[in-house]
Amino acid sequence: MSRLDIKNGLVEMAHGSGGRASAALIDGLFTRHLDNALLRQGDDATLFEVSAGRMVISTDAHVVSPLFFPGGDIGSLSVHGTINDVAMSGAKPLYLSASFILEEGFSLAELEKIVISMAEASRLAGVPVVTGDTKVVESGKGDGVFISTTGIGVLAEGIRVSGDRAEAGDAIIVSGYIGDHGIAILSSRQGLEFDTQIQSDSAALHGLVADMVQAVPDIHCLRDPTRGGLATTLNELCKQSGVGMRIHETDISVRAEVKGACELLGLDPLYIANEGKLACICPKASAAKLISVMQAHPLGREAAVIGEVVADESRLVVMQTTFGGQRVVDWLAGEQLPRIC
Amino acid sequence: MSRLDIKNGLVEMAHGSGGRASAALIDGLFTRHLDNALLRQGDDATLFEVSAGRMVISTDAHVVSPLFFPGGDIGSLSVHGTINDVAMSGAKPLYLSASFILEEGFSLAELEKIVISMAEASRLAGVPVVTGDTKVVESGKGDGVFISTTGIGVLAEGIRVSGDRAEAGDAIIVSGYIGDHGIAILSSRQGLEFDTQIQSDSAALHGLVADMVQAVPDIHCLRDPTRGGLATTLNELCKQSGVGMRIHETDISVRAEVKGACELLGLDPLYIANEGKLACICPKASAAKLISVMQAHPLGREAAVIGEVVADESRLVVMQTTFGGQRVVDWLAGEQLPRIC
Amino acid sequence: MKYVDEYRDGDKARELAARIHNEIDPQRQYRFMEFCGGHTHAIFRFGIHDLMPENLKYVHGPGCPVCVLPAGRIEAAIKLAESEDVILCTYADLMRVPAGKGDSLNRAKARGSDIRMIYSSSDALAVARENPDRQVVFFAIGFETTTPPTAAAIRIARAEGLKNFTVFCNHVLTPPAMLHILSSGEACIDGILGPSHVSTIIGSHAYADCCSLYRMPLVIAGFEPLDVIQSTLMLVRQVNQGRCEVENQYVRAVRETGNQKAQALMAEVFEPRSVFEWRGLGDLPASAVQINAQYALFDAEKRFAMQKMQTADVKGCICPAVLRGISDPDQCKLFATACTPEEPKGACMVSSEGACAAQYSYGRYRSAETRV
Amino acid sequence: MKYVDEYRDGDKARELAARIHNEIDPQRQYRFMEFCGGHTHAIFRFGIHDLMPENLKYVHGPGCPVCVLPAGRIEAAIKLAESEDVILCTYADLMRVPAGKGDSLNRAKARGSDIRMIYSSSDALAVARENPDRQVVFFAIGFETTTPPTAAAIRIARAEGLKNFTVFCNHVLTPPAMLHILSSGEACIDGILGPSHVSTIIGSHAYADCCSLYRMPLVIAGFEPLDVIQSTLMLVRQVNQGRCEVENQYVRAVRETGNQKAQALMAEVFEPRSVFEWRGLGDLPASAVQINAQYALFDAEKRFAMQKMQTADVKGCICPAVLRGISDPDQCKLFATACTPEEPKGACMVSSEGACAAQYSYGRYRSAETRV
Amino acid sequence: MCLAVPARVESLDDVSSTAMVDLDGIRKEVSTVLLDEINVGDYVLIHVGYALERIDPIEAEKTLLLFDELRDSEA
Amino acid sequence: MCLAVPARVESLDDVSSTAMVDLDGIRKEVSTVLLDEINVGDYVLIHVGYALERIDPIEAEKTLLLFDELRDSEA
Ligand code: SF4
Ligand code: SF4
Ligand SMILES: [Mg+2]
Ligand SMILES: [Mg+2]
Ligand SMILES: [Mg+2]
Ligand SMILES: [Mg+2]
Ligand SMILES: [Mg+2]
Ligand SMILES: [Mg+2]
Ligand SMILES: [Mg+2]
Ligand SMILES: [Mg+2]
Ligand SMILES: [Mg+2]
Ligand SMILES: [Mg+2]
Repeated sequence: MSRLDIKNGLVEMAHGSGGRASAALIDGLFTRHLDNALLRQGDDATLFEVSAGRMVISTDAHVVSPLFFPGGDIGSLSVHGTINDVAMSGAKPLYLSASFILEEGFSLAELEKIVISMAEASRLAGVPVVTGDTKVVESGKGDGVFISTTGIGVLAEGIRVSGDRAEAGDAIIVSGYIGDHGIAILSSRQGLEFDTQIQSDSAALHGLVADMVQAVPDIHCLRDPTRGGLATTLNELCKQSGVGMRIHETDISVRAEVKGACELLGLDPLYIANEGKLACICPKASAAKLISVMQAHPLGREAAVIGEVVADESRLVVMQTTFGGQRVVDWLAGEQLPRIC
Repeated sequence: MSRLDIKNGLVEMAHGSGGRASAALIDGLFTRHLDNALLRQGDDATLFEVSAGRMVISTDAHVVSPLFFPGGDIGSLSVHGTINDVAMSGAKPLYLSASFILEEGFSLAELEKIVISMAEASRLAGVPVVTGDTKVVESGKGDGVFISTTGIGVLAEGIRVSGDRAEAGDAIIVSGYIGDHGIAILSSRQGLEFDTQIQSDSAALHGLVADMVQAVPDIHCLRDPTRGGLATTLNELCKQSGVGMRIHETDISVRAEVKGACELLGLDPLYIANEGKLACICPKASAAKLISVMQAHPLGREAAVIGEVVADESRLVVMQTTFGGQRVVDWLAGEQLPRIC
Repeated sequence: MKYVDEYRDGDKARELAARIHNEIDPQRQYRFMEFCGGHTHAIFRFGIHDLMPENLKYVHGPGCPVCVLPAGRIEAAIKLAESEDVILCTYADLMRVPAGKGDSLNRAKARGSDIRMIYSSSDALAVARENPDRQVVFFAIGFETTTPPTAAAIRIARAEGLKNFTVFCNHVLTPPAMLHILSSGEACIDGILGPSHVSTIIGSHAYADCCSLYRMPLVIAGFEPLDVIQSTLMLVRQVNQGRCEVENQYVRAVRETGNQKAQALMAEVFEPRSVFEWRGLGDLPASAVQINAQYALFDAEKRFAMQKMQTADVKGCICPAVLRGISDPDQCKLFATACTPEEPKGACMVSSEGACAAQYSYGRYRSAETRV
Repeated sequence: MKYVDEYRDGDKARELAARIHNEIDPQRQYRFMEFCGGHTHAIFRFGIHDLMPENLKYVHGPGCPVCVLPAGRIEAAIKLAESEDVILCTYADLMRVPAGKGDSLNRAKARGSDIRMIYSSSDALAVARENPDRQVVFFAIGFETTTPPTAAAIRIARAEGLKNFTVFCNHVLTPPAMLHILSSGEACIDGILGPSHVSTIIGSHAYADCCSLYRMPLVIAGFEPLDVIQSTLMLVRQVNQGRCEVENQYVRAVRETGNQKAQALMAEVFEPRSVFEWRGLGDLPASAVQINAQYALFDAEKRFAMQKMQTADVKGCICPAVLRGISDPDQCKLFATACTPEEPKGACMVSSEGACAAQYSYGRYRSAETRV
Repeated sequence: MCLAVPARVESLDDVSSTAMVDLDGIRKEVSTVLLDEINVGDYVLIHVGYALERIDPIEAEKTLLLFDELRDSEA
Repeated sequence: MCLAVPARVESLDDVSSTAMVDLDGIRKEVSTVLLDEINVGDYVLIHVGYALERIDPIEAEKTLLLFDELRDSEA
C-alpha cells in the first residue's frame, strides 16, 4: 500500500481513483479512526442483525462553512445531525453510513481532525459508522469536505411520532436555548467575524428522546429545528398536521449573546439554526411530566412549554410578543442574511 | 408555497435554506417524481417494517462528470451504484435514501431530468427512495449535482458472500463486457470528445444476483468492478482473502470500441470503470451452473469464467495474455489518464 | 442589552398605551406616517398596532432604502456584473429585490456573476485589496445614515491609491422625500414619526421646513417600541393641542445639529444630484447624492459605461401608493397571492422594513384571528 | 483493429520465437537495447520475455520522454505556475513525475495551481482562446514524434495573433542520445531495437552514424509484439552474421527520409539547443530544440523569468543507470519498497513506459512465480 | 431603515481609528472615523460596522423617567 | 514512447486541415497539417491528435508475409 502523509499531505485526485491511493486513504484515515467490528468487515456493504419490528431511515448532507466552528466541526455535526433525525421519529439509532466528497487540495491533517471528531461523536453516542464511501472532486468543484450520513434505527412498540399528529390543544415544548449553532457559525464566517463565547449546541439527542418516549410514549411530534430555525420547524408541523400554533415569546429561551448578535445583524433568533435542540408536541396532560423528564437530562435542562396547538385553517404560527403584542411567525423566506435596514 | 419555475429557473441559495423555497423545491421536484408511500410520510426519518434476520447497508457518493452521459446520468447511476453494492453482499435491496448537494446556478430543468431518471431507475429496480435531503452550495463550491445514496437490504438465510472468502481453487467469473461505462464517460468529457456508440452499462444487478444466489447459495465473493476497474476489484479481493489469482485475457470480454478507445488514449480496459458488471468468486464445482444461470439473465448474457484463485502470499493477480505471455495485473496506480507515451 | 431592553418593557408599553387611549379624541382619526421602515418593522414585530386605539392608524412612508430604489438601478448593476469582469459587492438586503422580469441580484449570482454580500463598506475595500487584478464595485444604497460609511470607504480608497475600487452610488436624502410627500398632499396624515438614525446624522433641525411649510407635527422617534409609543403620544398631544413642532423623542442619540463630522465627510466626497428617481415617488429634485469631481475616479458610473435602465413596474403592484402612504399593502390584489416574500413582485415585499413584507410576515394574524 | 490485431497474433509469435530459439547461438549472450519506452511497455505488457531464450536479454534505453526530463525542468514549471497567474497545460503523463522533495505537478495542482491536462497541443490553443485574460503555457515534452504537433500549434498561435500562448519547450532529439549511449560504451549491448514513431518522422537514414561509427546492428521496430519479435530475430541474424546495418522492420510507417513536411515544420519553428540536460544522461550537446528567434514571442522561457532549477536526484535511485542500460530496475534497492508507482522516487517509475514502472506493474510475476 | 444598535466601547485603537465594542458578549471591531470623541465605556450606535453616534446616558435616563411621567400625567 | 495508433480516414476537411478518423467504432477529429496527401480510406498513425504518417498497405502486407517466411526459413 502506498503511504499516506497525513501531516503534510493534501487530497489528490488519485485518492478518489478507487486504486491503491484510495485504499491507503481509507485504511490510513477512515477505518483507522472510525474502527468498529462492523466496519472491519471491509466489504462494500455491511451486514448486521435485526429483530422483527419497525425501523427508520434518515439521511442528511452536511455542507457547513467554515468546516471548524466553535463547539464542533463538520465531522461531529454529520454524526449528530443524522442521529437526531432518526431520534425525532422516537427511534433508537443503531448505525450510520458516511459518504465523503473531498475537494482536491484539502489538507489531510484537517481531514483527520474531522474524522477523529466524527469518531468521537459516534463513540460517545454509541452509534457506529458501519459503512462509507469517499470521492474526490477537482479543486474548485467542491468546498473542502462534504459529508452525507444516513442513519437507521429501531422503533419500540407503541410509539408513533410523526409531524402530522399535532392536534389542537397539544402543548409545544422546546428543549432549551435556541440559536446557538447558527450564531456560532456566523461568528466564525469570513467577513463577518465577531468574538463571542457562543458555541454550537451540536449534540446527539437520542438519549434525551429515549427518556422522553419512555415517560410519555404518546408524544405526537418531535423535530429538530435545524436550518430555518424554530420558526420554520413549527410551520412545517402546522402544514403537515393542518393546525395552527400560538406561542409565547417570553417562554422561548434565547441567550443574551444570541440576542445581541441578532440585533447587530438584523436577524431573528427564531430563524437561526440549532443542532442540539428539539421541538416536541404532546398532549397537554403529559406536558408537565415530559418537562420534568427533559429537565433531568443534561440536554434538556432548559426545556419549557412555549405554546399550544390550535385549530387554524390558515396554519399560522402566531406569537404573543414579550411586549404584549401578537405577530405571525412565518416560514423563513429566502436565506437568513445579515441586514443593514 | 412559493412557485418553482422548473423550465427557466436556476438553483438559488434559498433552495437550501430550509425555508419556504426549500419546501417548494422538495415538493415540486423531489417528492413529486420519486413519489411512493414511504416517502409520502413526510417526516425527517422514514418508517418501515422488517422481519428478524440479517440486513446490509451500503453508501456511495456519486460525483460524475459530465452529469449526462451516453446510457445514463448521475440520477440513474446513483440508484444503480448503491443497489449494486447492496446486491454484492447477496442481499435483496429494499430501500434507498438520497442526499443531494446542488450548486447554486444549476438548471432546475436539468435537475428535474436527473430526478426523473432516478425515479425511473428506482421504479424499474423496485427499490424506492424513501428519504432524502437537499443542500445548496455557492456557485464555484460544487459541480452541478452530487448525489449520495444509501441502500439497505435483507439477506436470506444461508448466504454468506464476502470479499474475504476467496479460496485457492475457486473460479473467477465476470458477468460481461468490461470498460463500457468508463469509455462512455470519457467519450463525453470535455476536451477529449470522440464519437462512439458505446453506452454506459449502468444497471441494477440485484435481479441477476438473486438468480445467482438462488442457484448457488455458497457464492464466496461478489463485487462490482467500478472505479479502478476489474483489475482493482480482483486485487481488492486478493488482499481481503489473502490469495492470488490467475486470469486469462482471452476470456475477458471487451468490446472492439472499448479496445479502440483504449489504444487511442493509452488506457487499459482492465482499469476502466463498470457500473453494470460483477465479478464473482465461487467454488469451481458450481461455476458451470452459475454461468448458465447468469447467461439466462439479460445482464449476464456474456458471463464467463476468466480464471481461478490460487494460493499466493504475494496476493498477485497474474494474467495470461492473449499473446501467450504472462503479466502482473496490479492495482490502479494514481488516476487512469490518457497518455501520449 | 443596555439601551435596548429598557425600551422594550411591555408593562410600561401598556401603561403608555393606556395614556394614549385616555388622551385621544374618539371623535376624530389620527393618521401618523412612520416615515422609516425601521418604525414599520418595530410596529409589526412588537405588535404595537394591538395596543393602539381603533382610530389611530400608522401610515407607511418611503423610508426604506431598498424599497425606494428603482428596479432600473438594480438592472444596471446586474448588467454591469454580467458585461464586465467585476466583483459587485452589496449589502445582503438588496439581493432579492426584483429588478424586472423576475430577475434579481440573487439570480444574477446564481447565473454566475461574481456578486458578494458584504456587511460593511470596509468589507468592499478588503475585497478590492484582495483582488488587485479585478475591478470591485460597491453597490451602495441607503439614506443619510449609511452614506457616511460609504464616504469613509471612498476616502480610504483614495488615500491607499486603490485603482480597482469604485462605488455605484445610490444614496438618497430624507428631507426632500418628506417634503415631496407633504407637498403632494395625497397621504392625508396628521403627523410624522421622524427617522431615528438618519436624524442622528442630519440632526433634528433638518425637519424645520417640513413642520413650518406644511404645518405638520413631527416627532423624531427611536426605533424601540417604547420610543414609538411615546412618540405617538407626543404626536397625539401635538394634534390635540394644535401644535406643529419638531420634537425629539430620541434625545439619547439625536442632537439638534446632528453628527457634524459625518456631515463634513459626506460634503467632502459627495454632491447633490440635480434629480434622482425614487421607486414610487418618481423623479425628485436634489433628493440624492453623487460622487463629486474630486473623487470622480471612484465613481462606477464614470468608470464604466453604465446604462440607464428603465424598468416598468409590475402590473398590479401598488408599491408607489404604499410608499406614498396612500394605500395599505393588503389593498394590493397581488398581496399574499402572487406577491410573497419568496417571490416578491414589488420592492416593498423584500426588505423586512418594507410595508408589504412586514404586513405579510408579521401582520397576517389579524385576518387569521377573524377566521379562527 | 486493422494494422494492430494482425501484429498481435500469439501463435505467429510463438512460431517466430521458435525461430529465434533455433537460430540463436547458445554459447553467447544477446543483449539488445530497446531504445524506446514503447518497446519496453510492449515487452512487459505482452510478456515477450517469456518467449525469448535465456541468453537473450532486453536492455532498457532512455527513450521515454517523461523519464529523461530532469526534475529541475518540472520544478521550474511548478514555480512558474505558482508565481505567475498562468494556466499550465500539459500531457497527463507528466502529472505524477517527481520533481524533488516529493513534489509533482499533481501536488502543485492540489495546492491550487491552475494546471490542466490536455490530450493534444491544439487543446492548449483552445484553452488560450477561451481565456484571453490569462497567460497559457504549454509545457511540451517529447521526442521527434511529439515535436511537430507543438510546432504546428506555435505556428497557428502566430497566425491567429494569440498573445497569451507560450510553450515551455522540452523537446529532445533521439540520435544524439543514442550516440551518447554508444560512445560511453557502458551499456554493453549487441544491437538496438530502433524507435518506431520517432523514425516515422526522422526516417531510417537518421541512424546511419550509429551503425557505422559504433558498428552496432539496429532494426527499426514497430511497437506491436510481432514487430518486436521479428525485429529481435533480425537483430539476432545481424549479430550471427556479423552485420551492422540499419534495417527497417517497420516499413509500413517508416520511410528512409521520414516525414519531410513535419521536418520542415520543426525547422521553421525550432533550432537546436547548444546543450540540454537529460535525466540520467547529463548534459548532452545539440540534443534538444528550442523555439527560434522568429517565434521567440511564443517561448515561455523568454516571456517569463523562469528559473533554472537544479534538483538533486533521490538518494538510492539508480534511474541514470537504468536509462543508460547499465542496470535493471530490480537492482535498485528502492524498487517496489520505497519506490512504487504510487510514490515514485524516480521518473522511471512513473510513465508506464518507464522501465521500473513496467517491471513493477507487469513484471513482478516472475519473482512471485518462484515463491508460489 | 438603518439598523443600528448600541454597544459598549471596550477599547480604542487610535492608529486604525477602530474600537472594539461589546453587545452582551458579542465583541466586534468597528470604525470610529465618524466620531470625534469616544471613550472606553461609552455606548455608541453601530451601523454597518461604523460607530454613528454616542448614546447620551443622561438623556437616555431622562427618556426612561419621562415614560413614567407621561403615563402618570394628564395631557 | 510516442503512443500512436492506426485509424482509418473517414472524411477530410481541407479548410480546417482536419480529418475524421475511425478506430473500430471510435471516431475522432485529428489534424492533418503534418501530412501532404491523405485520402479517405487511408490508414494514418494518430499521435496527440495529429495524423503523423500514412500506413503503407503494401508494406504492411509484406511484413505480415515476412512473418510467415521468417518462421519457415532457415537463417
Ligand atoms: S404586495 Fe407586492 S405587488 Fe402589492 S404593493 Fe406590495 S410589493 Fe407591490
Ligand atoms: S525503482 Fe524507483 S528509485 Fe529505483 S531506479 Fe527505478 S525509479 Fe529510481
Ligand atoms: Mg435527514
Ligand atoms: Mg438533520
Ligand atoms: Mg431534522
Ligand atoms: Mg463505494
Ligand atoms: Mg473552493
Ligand atoms: Mg458503497
Ligand atoms: Mg457502488
Ligand atoms: Mg462496489
Ligand atoms: Mg434533512
Ligand atoms: Mg463549478
